[in-house]
Amino acid sequence: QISPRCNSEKHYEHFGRCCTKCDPGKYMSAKCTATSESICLPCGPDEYLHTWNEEDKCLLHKVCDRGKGLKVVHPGNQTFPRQCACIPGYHWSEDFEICQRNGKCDPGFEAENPSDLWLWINDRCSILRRNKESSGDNFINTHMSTNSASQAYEDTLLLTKEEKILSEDSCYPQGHTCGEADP
Amino acid sequence: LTINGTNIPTGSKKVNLSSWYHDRGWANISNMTFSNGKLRVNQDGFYYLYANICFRHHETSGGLDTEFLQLMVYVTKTNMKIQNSDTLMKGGSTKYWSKNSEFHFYSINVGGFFKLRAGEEISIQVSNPSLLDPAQDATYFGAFKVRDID
Amino acid sequence: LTINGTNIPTGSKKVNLSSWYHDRGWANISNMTFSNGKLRVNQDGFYYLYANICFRHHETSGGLDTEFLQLMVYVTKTNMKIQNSDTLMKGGSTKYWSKNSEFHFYSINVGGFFKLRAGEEISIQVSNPSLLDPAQDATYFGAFKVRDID
Amino acid sequence: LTINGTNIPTGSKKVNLSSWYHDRGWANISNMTFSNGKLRVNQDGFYYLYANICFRHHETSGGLDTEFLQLMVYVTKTNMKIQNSDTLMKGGSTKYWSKNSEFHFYSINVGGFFKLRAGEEISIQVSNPSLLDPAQDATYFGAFKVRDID
Repeated sequence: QISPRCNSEKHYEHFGRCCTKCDPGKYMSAKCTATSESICLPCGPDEYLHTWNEEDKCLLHKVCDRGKGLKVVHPGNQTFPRQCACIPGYHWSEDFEICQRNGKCDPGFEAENPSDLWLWINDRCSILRRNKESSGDNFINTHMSTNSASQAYEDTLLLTKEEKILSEDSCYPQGHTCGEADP
Repeated sequence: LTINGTNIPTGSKKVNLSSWYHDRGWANISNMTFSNGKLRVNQDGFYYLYANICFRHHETSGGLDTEFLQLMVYVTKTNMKIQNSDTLMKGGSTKYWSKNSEFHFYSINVGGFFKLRAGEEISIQVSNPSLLDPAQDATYFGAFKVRDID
Repeated sequence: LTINGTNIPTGSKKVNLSSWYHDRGWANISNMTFSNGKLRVNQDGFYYLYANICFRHHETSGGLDTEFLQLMVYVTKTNMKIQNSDTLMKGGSTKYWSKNSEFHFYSINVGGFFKLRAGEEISIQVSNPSLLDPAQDATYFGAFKVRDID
Repeated sequence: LTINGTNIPTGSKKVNLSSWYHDRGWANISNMTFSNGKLRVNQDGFYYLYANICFRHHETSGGLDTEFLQLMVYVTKTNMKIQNSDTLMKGGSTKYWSKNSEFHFYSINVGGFFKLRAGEEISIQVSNPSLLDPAQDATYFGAFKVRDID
């Protein structure tokens, strides 16, 4: 049981002492001793640590592999992991860790309510009732009737299991993609 | 650890395989703990991790959803201290499993040498779990400690 | 142990591969015995077993019996005391090797960590032995002891 | 060692892969030296060598030169004293990657137990380097010493 003063988010107990962890962006090259504090060194190029830690090594930024249809959305830095996204026309498939081509909606879907926004999850085009949960297994959407792509993006929150933002590869009449997938 | 054939998830989505035998047949475990479907490291050290996953489909199991499949395994490490999960190893293949063939089979093997810390957990994810071969000589994974961390 | 390329069975049926070099080229053996085509365990312990098997076909070897193949390896443990043989590991794939292609190649790798007792024997079976790649860097198997049994 | 994704050769010819991380992410090294793209043995001993190589192609990368590919990995040992290089292990497969498919993926795993001498060097060659998956969980190789030479 760590004593109250040695709060576990920024401190750790070592040899009975309450020592300071390394702050985000640094790794612990040496733990504290009876007479010295922890030694923290900055993460190297292409590495990061996003939290206070006792790690002896930083994490490596993932590769936004163009060979899987990915591009860099946020390069990441010593405290924040790199973010990738699929290039337009593709959406991230968590199952196979690749960018899958957005399927085409059948013409019938597009003509029926051209002004509405059809949200299309993975490879199924589905019409969503107003504020109804979508047919996807764990995605929650609200159905907006709107004409402007950017407004739809801001107002619609797409949650996946890992709290990532999933692109709205919507079936606009012009087939324009308004959001970015974040694998 | 060998797959518990009686408790394999269905579907083709990527799933976490959490139902393994750790004490039956070829499965054995020591100095590590198996709980909540994950293999937990008890001692810091350098470990060799490996996994062998077999997928199969017999025509008597009904048609496949698609003939174009991607059969994959991911071996993941979870570090609770920094709330981080990352894939250590992945393997697999895209496959064209023709509907005209009676039987299809494909095995993946991955292995690698990793520094692991006490408290870290190893887990297995696969795509297309319903195609998994449930035999103990087909679908299994494990780890053994090679030496301490200097 | 590496395959003895001069003594590979023919045909496509599953056969026992018993002809291996244990002292030539990359092959080496210690604390285990190779006899009657099987690798015998001399000391109880936890061993890491592995096998790498390569299959190939060149058009100059004449046509294949069929374009639909199942290329497999089985690593088997025989326990003479209880007169029992069981497969420890298996791997492979169904394959469509088109007659129009000049050359086909496919390799399988399996590996796993097993508790073995003195006297038990490890052997290798494959399907389609006539397609085996006889090179020492292609078709080989082995085992090394990781630690004693507690 | 894990592939340095920023420095992968192009083309489809067999090439030597010399750009690896040895200290970042999952990569680690001790008692061996990484220099000139090769892993040098510092201590005589029996080592377990392994390599995992993933190939992938996405339609957005443009068309493949051919739909008929041979995706291979070769693990080679170089003995400077006798100016000799030999393949210890090879693996891979001929593949038909149809132009109609959006995405293709294939992984190879090889592993084996070898006697290595101080000064000898291990290197990796692959075919079709431009198809290599640059992720650290996809393309990596390594070695660990199991025991001394008696």
